[in-house]
Amino acid sequence: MSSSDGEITDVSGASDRAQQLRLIEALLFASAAPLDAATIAERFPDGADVPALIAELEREYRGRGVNLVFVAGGWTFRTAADLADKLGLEKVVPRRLSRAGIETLAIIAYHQPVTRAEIEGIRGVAVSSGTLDVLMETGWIAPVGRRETPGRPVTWGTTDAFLLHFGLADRRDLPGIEELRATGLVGLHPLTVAETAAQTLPFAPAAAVEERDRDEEEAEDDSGGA
Amino acid sequence: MSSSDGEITDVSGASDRAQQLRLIEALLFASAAPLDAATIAERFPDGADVPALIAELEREYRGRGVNLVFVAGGWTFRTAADLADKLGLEKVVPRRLSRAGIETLAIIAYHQPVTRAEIEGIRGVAVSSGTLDVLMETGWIAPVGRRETPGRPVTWGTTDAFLLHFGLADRRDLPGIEELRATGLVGLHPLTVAETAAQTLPFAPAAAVEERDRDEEEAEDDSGGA
Amino acid sequence: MINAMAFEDRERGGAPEGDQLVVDLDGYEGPLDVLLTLAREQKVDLTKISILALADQYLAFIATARRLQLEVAADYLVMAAWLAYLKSRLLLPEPPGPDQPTGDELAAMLTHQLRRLEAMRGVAARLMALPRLDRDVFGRGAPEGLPRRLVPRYEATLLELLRAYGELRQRKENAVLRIVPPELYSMEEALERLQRMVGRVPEWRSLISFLPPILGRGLIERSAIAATFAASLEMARAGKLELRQDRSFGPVFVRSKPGVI
Repeated sequence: MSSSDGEITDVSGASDRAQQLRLIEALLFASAAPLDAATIAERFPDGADVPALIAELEREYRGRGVNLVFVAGGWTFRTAADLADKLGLEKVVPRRLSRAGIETLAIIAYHQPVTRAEIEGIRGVAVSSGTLDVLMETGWIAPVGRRETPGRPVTWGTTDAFLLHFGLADRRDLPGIEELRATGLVGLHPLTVAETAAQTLPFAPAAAVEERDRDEEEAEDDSGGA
Repeated sequence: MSSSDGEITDVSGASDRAQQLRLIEALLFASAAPLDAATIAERFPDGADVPALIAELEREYRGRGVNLVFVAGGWTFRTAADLADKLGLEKVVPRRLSRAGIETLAIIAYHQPVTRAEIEGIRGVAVSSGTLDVLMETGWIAPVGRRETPGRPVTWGTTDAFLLHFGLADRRDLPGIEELRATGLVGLHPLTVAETAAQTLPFAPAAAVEERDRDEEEAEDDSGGA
Repeated sequence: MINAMAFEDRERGGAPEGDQLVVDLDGYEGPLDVLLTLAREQKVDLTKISILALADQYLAFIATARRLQLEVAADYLVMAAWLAYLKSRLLLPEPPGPDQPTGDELAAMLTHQLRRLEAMRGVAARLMALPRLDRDVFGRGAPEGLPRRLVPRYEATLLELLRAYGELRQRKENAVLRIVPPELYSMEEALERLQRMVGRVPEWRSLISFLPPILGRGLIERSAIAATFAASLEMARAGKLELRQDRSFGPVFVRSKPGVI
């Protein structure tokens, strides 16, 4: 079983060598552990130049998806190192964003660039770093700079992936608060009769006007910077 | 294999394809089980022609010590069959099957799904439960359902392990099955033939019938418990 | 009943011959196996086999076995009896009656059985001759395996995003107590507005034209008219405006007091 010279001797020199290469290739492939040249040479009683054959095989596999490498005292096939991260089968698990996550995302989308403290100011509750981590994982937000205020806090903004996912061409495509109101996504305040009138009358509550103006300015600033 | 694309770092059209080939090669080398084209295609979201790439890889490995083969519904690398004697790597000494075991395995493979009574009808002799036990132990056969006839007997079929062991692509890849189909010796109406035979031919003697019934009850218990 | 050695022998060397058959009854896998072995001895295609001759051979085989006082299992005897019956059906004229298969049909069935068993043996041999995994061919000895990575894919729709933002804003608004300003135009506002215009009105102009641009809203408009009229009286009293009304309920005209500019 181990001896193979009976068949190899009667073939021509070239195919003899090719046959020896095939055998080494098969041996190294099938072996559970790396094989050294001596172990391989045991299969070639007629004294083939095993190191030269291995070297040839090593060359042939150079640059392929599988390489012949020398590890732990022997030769073995290994998938090419540069492909390692592509081998893992990715199993996609759909996951929903938490309430805090979607609100934070919305604030970042509307107010970017916005610091964490500002997000907390708008939400009225602290933003856990876990929430930002999850949003980072989605690839929808990213740090976009620093606010030039004491402590130079990081500012957050949305990414192209965000636009892609939500089917927006541009961050300015997000509907304004008044449009949200018009579509019923923001409920009417019980005392908003005057506010509605504020669109046409100069009696608008000063605070509301100021806030809206600021939001719009910020949105414009961002898009300018992008 | 003669080409050694040592420097495949840039992504021009040709080396892009080479890179795809490398990845498929690595995937198939790394995987312990055969991979089908669909599974491989998951790695190529941009829609590479995976079947064509596999075919190219199969050609490259033809005649080498390791071949790319289609087994049990997927692609996998195997040492070349002609090197069997020279490798001397027998890893598992398969349990030597009895003649009854071999015949029963073949009948199950070619007639699946098939009941024990049908196997007996074909062999003209009772199938001892030991025979089925041994075959079950190999992992090559398994109960696959029940025949909707009186008594609802268990039907048997072959497993993926069977396909892997014998290097078969699928259950239709059995040697000679097309000729057998064409001559009516397999397929068409195995049940009818077996039943007719049971009524008119004395192939299932009384004693064997009793034994069979008892065994089948056992088999049913087994499959029910599994 | 199972005799692997006998099987191996026959696989290698073909069917055992003559006497060997008789004494080695245990080497057979049942009566059909014996029949097939005998049939092979006719050395013709199984479809052309003489069932009559086969039946005779089988009966002779059983008779020999019994003469040698070998224990012959019941199923072999049942087959012998059935073959004797088949023989009679083949030799004698067919009795009338459609329910019974004819002798030829029975013979054809037997032939089919033999052919099928032979076919199964043939493919069994071919199956076992295939290169076998881990015996003849080998998979990769040390496959790295393909790790499965769980990749979360977050899902959120634009609607959810907008609704979340809308609710957030609403929540914020609800949290602030806002006093709704009165809807009436106040005297103070009218006074302020008129005072800004004083000195720029050399000609008589309708008081109405000094109203702020109010649309609809009758109550607010009327309050504006009243407030503006009251403011004009106040300013006339302070000597900054002149008022004129040509007739009762007629329009009120106003102009800056000359010299005030």
